[in-house]
Amino acid sequence: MSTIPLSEPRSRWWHSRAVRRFARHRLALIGVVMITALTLACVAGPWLLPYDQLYIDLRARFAPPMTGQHYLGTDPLGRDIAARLLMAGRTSLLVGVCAMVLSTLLGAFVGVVAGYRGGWVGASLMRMVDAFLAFPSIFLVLALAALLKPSPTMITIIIALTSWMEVARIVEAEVRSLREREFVQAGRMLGLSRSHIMFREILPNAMGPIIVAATLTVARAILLEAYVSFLGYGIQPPLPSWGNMLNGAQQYLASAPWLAIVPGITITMAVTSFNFIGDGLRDALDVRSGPG
Amino acid sequence: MLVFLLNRLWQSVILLLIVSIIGFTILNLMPGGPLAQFALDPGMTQADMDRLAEQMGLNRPLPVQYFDWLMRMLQGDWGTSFRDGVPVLDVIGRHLFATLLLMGSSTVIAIAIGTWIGIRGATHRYSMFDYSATVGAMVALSIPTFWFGLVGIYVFSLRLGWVPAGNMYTIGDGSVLNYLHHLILPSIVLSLVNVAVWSRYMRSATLDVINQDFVKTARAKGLTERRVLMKHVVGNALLPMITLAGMQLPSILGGALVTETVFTWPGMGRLFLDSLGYSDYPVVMGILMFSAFLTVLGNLIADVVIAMVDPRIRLG
Amino acid sequence: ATPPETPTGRIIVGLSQEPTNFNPLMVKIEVDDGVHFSMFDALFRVMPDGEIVPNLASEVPSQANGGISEDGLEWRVKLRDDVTWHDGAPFTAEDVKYTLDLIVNPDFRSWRTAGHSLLREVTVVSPTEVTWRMEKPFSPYLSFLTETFMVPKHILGAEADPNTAAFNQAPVGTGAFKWDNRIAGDHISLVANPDYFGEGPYIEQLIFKYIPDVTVLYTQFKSGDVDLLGRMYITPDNYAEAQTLAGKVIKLEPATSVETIYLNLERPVFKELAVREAVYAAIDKASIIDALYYGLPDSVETFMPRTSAYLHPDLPQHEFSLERANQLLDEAGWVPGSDGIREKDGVRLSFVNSTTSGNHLREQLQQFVQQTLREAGIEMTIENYPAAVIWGEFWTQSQFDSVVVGITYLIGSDPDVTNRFHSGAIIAQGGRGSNNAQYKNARVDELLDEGSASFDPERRREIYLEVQELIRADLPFLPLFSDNSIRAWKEGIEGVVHNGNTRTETWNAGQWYWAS
Amino acid sequence: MPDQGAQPLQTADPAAPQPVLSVRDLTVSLPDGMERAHAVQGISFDLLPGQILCIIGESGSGKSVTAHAVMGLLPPSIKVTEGAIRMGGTDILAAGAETLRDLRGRKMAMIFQDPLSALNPLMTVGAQIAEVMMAHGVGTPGSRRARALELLDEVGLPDPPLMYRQYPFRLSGGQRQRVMIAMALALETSILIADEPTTALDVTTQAQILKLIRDIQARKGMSVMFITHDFGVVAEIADSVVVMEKGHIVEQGSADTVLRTPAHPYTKRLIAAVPHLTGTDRAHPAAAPAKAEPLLRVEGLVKTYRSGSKLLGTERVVKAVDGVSFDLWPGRTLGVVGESGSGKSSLGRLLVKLMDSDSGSILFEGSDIAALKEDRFRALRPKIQMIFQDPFASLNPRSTIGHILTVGPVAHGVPYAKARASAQDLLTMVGLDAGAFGRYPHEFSGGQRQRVGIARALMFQPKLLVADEAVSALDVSIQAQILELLDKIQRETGVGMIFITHDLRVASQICDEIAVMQRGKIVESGPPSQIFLNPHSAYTRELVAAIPGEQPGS
Ligand SMILES: Nc1ncnc2c1ncn2[C@@H]1O[C@H](COP(=O)(O)OP(=O)(O)OP(=O)(O)O)[C@@H](O)[C@H]1O
Ligand SMILES: Nc1ncnc2c1ncn2[C@@H]1O[C@H](COP(=O)(O)OP(=O)(O)OP(=O)(O)O)[C@@H](O)[C@H]1O
Ligand SMILES: [Mg+2]
Ligand SMILES: [Mg+2]
Repeated sequence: MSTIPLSEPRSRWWHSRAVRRFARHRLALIGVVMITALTLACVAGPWLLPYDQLYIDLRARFAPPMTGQHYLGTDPLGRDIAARLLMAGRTSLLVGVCAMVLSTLLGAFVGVVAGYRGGWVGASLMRMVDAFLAFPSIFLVLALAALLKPSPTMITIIIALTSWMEVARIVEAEVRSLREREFVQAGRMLGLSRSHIMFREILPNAMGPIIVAATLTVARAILLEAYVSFLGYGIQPPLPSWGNMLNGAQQYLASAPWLAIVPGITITMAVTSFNFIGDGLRDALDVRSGPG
Repeated sequence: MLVFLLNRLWQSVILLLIVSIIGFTILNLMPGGPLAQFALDPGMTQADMDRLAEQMGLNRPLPVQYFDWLMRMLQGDWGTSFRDGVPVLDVIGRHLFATLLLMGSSTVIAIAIGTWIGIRGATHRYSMFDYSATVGAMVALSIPTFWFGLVGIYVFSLRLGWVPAGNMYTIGDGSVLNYLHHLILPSIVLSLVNVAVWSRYMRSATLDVINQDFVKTARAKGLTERRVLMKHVVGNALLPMITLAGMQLPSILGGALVTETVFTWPGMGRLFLDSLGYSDYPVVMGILMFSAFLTVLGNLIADVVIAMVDPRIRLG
Repeated sequence: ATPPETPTGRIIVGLSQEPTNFNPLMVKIEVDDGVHFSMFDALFRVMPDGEIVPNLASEVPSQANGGISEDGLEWRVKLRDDVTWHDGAPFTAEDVKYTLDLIVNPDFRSWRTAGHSLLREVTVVSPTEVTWRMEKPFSPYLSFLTETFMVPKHILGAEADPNTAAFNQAPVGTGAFKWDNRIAGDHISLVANPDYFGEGPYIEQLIFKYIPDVTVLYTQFKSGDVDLLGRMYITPDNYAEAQTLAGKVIKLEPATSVETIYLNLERPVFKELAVREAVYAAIDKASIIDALYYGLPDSVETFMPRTSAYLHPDLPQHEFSLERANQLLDEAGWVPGSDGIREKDGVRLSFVNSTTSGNHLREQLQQFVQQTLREAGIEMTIENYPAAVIWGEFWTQSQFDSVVVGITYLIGSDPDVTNRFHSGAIIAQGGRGSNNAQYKNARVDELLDEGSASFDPERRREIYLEVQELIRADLPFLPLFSDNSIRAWKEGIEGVVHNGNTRTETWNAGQWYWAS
Repeated sequence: MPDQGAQPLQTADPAAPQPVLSVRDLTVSLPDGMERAHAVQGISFDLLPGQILCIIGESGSGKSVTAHAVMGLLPPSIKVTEGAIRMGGTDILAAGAETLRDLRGRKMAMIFQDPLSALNPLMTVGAQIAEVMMAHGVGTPGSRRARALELLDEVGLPDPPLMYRQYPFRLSGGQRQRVMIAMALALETSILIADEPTTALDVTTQAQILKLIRDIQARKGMSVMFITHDFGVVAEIADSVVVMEKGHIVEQGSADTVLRTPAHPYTKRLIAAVPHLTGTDRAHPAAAPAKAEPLLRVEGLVKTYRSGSKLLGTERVVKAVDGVSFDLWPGRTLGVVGESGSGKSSLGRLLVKLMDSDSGSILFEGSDIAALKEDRFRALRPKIQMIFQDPFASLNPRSTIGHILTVGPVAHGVPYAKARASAQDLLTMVGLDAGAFGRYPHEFSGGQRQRVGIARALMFQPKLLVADEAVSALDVSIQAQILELLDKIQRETGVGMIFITHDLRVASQICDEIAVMQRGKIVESGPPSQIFLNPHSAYTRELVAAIPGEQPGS
């Protein structure tokens, strides 16, 4: 019989089974490693490369990858793509992650509260969601972008504000079903406060769709940032972002395909890593799915 | 049920009203305006601009313009387009068919394939199939639709010549076959992202259900694995999908924008963006109202269907 | 090749904007012109070399032939008698009067009223003759009339409100093509008018196809879905590839618009001529043209189109020289600050440059200029906006520091630019016009006033040459280059002629035909 | 180590029938971190044709795991590491998915221990029963429906056509359990595995079910593997008995031998712990100070469930609680017994306000809580606790036991360390290992989950405890331990208890007063002596007469 030392105030979260399960999840680890590597490269990389991301050299335009020290080639202005890619990563990753966090938090919050409370609180929250959904997202993006002063923070907020509704609705439906379950009643019997029941008891049971929504949002945010920038409301030239590198490559689809392939692969890598982490989290939290 | 519907009805009316006010305000606050398109015309003087603003009623105070719009709307008059003088309802009607055709077919493809991939991915978790589906979905999500469209056209149309390079039909040929031929590539391209989205949600939802005890019961009954999956697992996993499907309805208005552009498909997405670009207020407002209506309807249907499928959920 | 006996075949013109307005008098944009030129006729026609020839009129009025009085105020126009509307009704002077009156009707949402608003007493003398008086002599009006299409009085005049008339959705003109139908958001179809009074038409059907994206437009041209490329044509980066396409004709045609860095002269930094000159000197035009624009455009020093008879051939030529730029600024007292950006009296030599966002070539240009300016101690930051935003108040009310913009300065072929450079045309200062640079030069004002009142070609030439010199010296905008648009059509289409004096490539579609 | 008694009876007699099911040296290992490495270790037994084999044993001894292993339905985290299971000629452990599928439902059927989570929440119970037949291509939709209705009737559910259309969550615990039974009996398989099939059933219904199983067995020669802890049932139906403890078979043999002359000390202990009907009233040593005011006074409580739609003709109106009134004094226990579906759980839920009553008042310590708003009532919640009838459904599947136990007190201001200490104490008191603290609900056996539920309710020191079938899933020795615990706590803290049970022997032991419910009404109430020896109402008499294995007053 194992006894747990009573002196320990609260079992540390990193000792929890979920963390251990996560740490054993091969894909999740790959994801974490890839994202960490990417982040590190974006933070430190630009200093290590021989070229400045802004330095224009028209004689060197459209150099294919592995030309001299242009490992990933150059863009139409002869700038080093590797340097730009890493600089761009700072913005894109930040925007992607922050937008994901914001929209997921907001969506999950509204969804849980609306689903659990029901009644007029739920109805008003859900009609608010409807109101946001009622506007086609381009309209929301354009409107918000036009009315706010553009900056990376604003883009993040704009993207978050236009993508939280999906989470909210899915979570709301899920919670409406969960709130009738007996373990929730047990929570009420214990006299847990409403917010405790909503966020500590019910929310973990609705994590599946939330995690999916979060990983989808990362990808959308990275691309949406490019779209907003393309419209002139986002990151202005000469600063790069992954999305606008990809956008700018449109014209050169046939003549300089690496312009698209390089950022395309990078975005896919980042998004896939987040997804792997998401899968890992999902599995770690889904205590029934496999070995403890 | 009746009480629920009545409640929803008045909530929706208020919602539509709010949406219209917000939409109208934002629209008018956005820089530009209907006359901006003439700004680079060397022959247009400020006098011309002022005259046009006056004629189009744009120089009245916003609340006045809004109430004018609202009153007409309540009488069923959606106004006429600034751009081509056609009644807004006609404008929407003319583009609706194209969009319904495209969105309809691609949504069907996306739901069918996405759901299938999701279920299979969950039941064969961490198999080769699951890995490929995951990475495939991520690629679909990471690469803008525009790219898929262009590459698709490049490969399947310019190189292989299998499908047309765009357009809804060949001018002068209105046969169903012609439409279908033109529909193949755009609907596939458009469905890519949705397949990815659906497959991810479905996979997760299936995993949430697959270890529950009642699935064990179903197996204990000796049901075929197929029926266990389809009836017991998927039946329960589909609940969040219904919500997702309900949200697809309003997306017919803006969801296909990029695909419509790449494939020159004369649908609602283009119309909306063009109208927005030209600040064609009556049309934009019309589309907004239509979109709000579809949102309300889509979500209402989803809620009712969920309540029908899941007896634990009470409408209200 | 010779044109066929009877109209045969179909030509699909691909456009990157959608024509939506079919009443040629109502407020419209360039792309609408394509349809109007094909369906309607004006009194006169302007030819590619700038010559104005009769169209519905039987001769071009001038002081020489007595069509215009000596003081330039009385005009008399004689009309053809063999013209019918598409519905068979004859075209008469009544239609001309109706048209000219309608344009200035305060309830009608008409397009440009400049020039038309000077008309007094439009009188129908006979079915083939119409006269009017002008409030003041205004020589550019003849050129304006080449884009003023006549509308049928018997149809439009019968409608209660011409703004919402059914005519606007199914127009009736006198032109080479008749209205067929329109699929909104997709295409407009016109069919041959067999009773056309002029040359042509030789094709059965003319289709304007809306393809919103230039890349897609080009793709559909490659795939053969589009026979002839309309506006936006082929982008410079596709030129090399386009030339290798089989079965396509690719041709460079001089565009009338001039690509400039347009300055706001009321901004403190730009008030000083030395700064403007220094910035201009620090722009590596040659590299921009050769590298970024693939050597396609021509370097220019003036706003006047290269094809115009009024072009000043001997303006000082721009020379890229950072030394000169630095020297100019040093002399003017701008000294580099700690970050390398020059300063004077606490003002940083820094400005914002804007353009339509998403225009990738212009964005490349901006970034390139940004880098070279930096070497002269000038800071340029980029803030781009969507078209609707930048060309709204931001532009008209002169709220910008500087913009990259391509402007066509002339209306038709007339060299008058009062609207652009007269000090009375600054909207931000209560004027009426589009002098958004807020440029003021008394001598230029004087010359412009004289030029628009004069009907003497020789005198006018002198005037506009001097205007060009003054403006080149003052640099209210930095002229970069004038583009050569890459026109393209399928081999076999004959009769396509470029006319820089119109805004459309289909100005003479009636004379196009398929070589058989 | 398994001792002698654990070996299966080696029948030398060649004429002895071949077992339909034989389990040999079965070892099932558990994931790391559980209280022991193996759920079962080296167990062997045979199930002979037409025989009823009862498996009894300690809660958590591996009975359900064995049953699942036989069905080939072990959860993914648990693996059979050794041994063989043969059914007729088939090796279950080696069989392919299709073979197994064909056997399940047709050759062998199972009644799961936890009826609520074992039923698909989105399907009507009728459809779920009919589905078994459909799976094996039996009958037409019409005939399947008819058979399902018949089954519903046979398991004693009222108004089968209406029941057919109900969803599981609308049924009482016992009703769900009977639906499970109906499902398992649908095809009258040759092997029936019943995992505590009657824990939620009152004695009359239980008798009816046992008779039904007997009938089918007699008719079809069905072999039954019956897991139970109810010695009354064992005595009544078992042909042979297997006794399990901590994953081992400690004794097996014919029912008579094991029950009358138990060899293994554990078996002896078990039999000694079997509760008996006492018929004497509970003694309170220090005659409790006769407080003027009852802890709880319930008057005219009514709850009616309405579901379905009148329009579609699917309306169902159940008067679950119909004018119930009673008083409960501190330190006293009121037993609520009665028919399955009579409204006992509903009454319990009303008392702890998990559900609003339609009318009537609940005076708790003198103030009416029936009309109190949730926000105001929350502060009172620690004083009123409930042990849920369905232990698994009432535990949050994503929380560890530690969290489940401590969350309540912590939310009410108890420091975590203190809550944790008392949680661990309680876990030990209810007979769970302290390692349970970090485990999740699905990793426990049915009885263990139930004990977690008990521990949770005791984490506060409640004034009123509603225990809904709190000990029904426990083997008799642990049951006795728990009852003792409750008794001790009651004496120490003076908690008033409402003890809902169908086990009249248990009720007779610990209740001061017993209320008998039928169709929402209390038909009779009084002290045990009255209820068991001198019942007034016909229903009570019937109930007492049906207690298996033993007669009152004996
Ligand atoms: N999924 C699981 N993961 C880990 N341990 C488990 C799991 N299922 C059961 N166990 C453990 O296996 C042992 C046997 O469990 P089993 O369910 O067979 O008990 P049981 O004899 O049926 O008890 P009860 O009478 O309480 O139902 C128990 O100690 C239990 O904790
Ligand atoms: N949510 C519900 N909706 C509709 N009817 C219900 C619901 N819950 C219970 N019932 C019905 O109410 C009656 C009383 O149910 P309750 O659960 O109180 O019975 P019980 O006495 O606890 O029975 P058991 O001993 O079987 O647990 C039953 O007939 C049941 O079918
Ligand atoms: Mg068990
Ligand atoms: Mg009950």
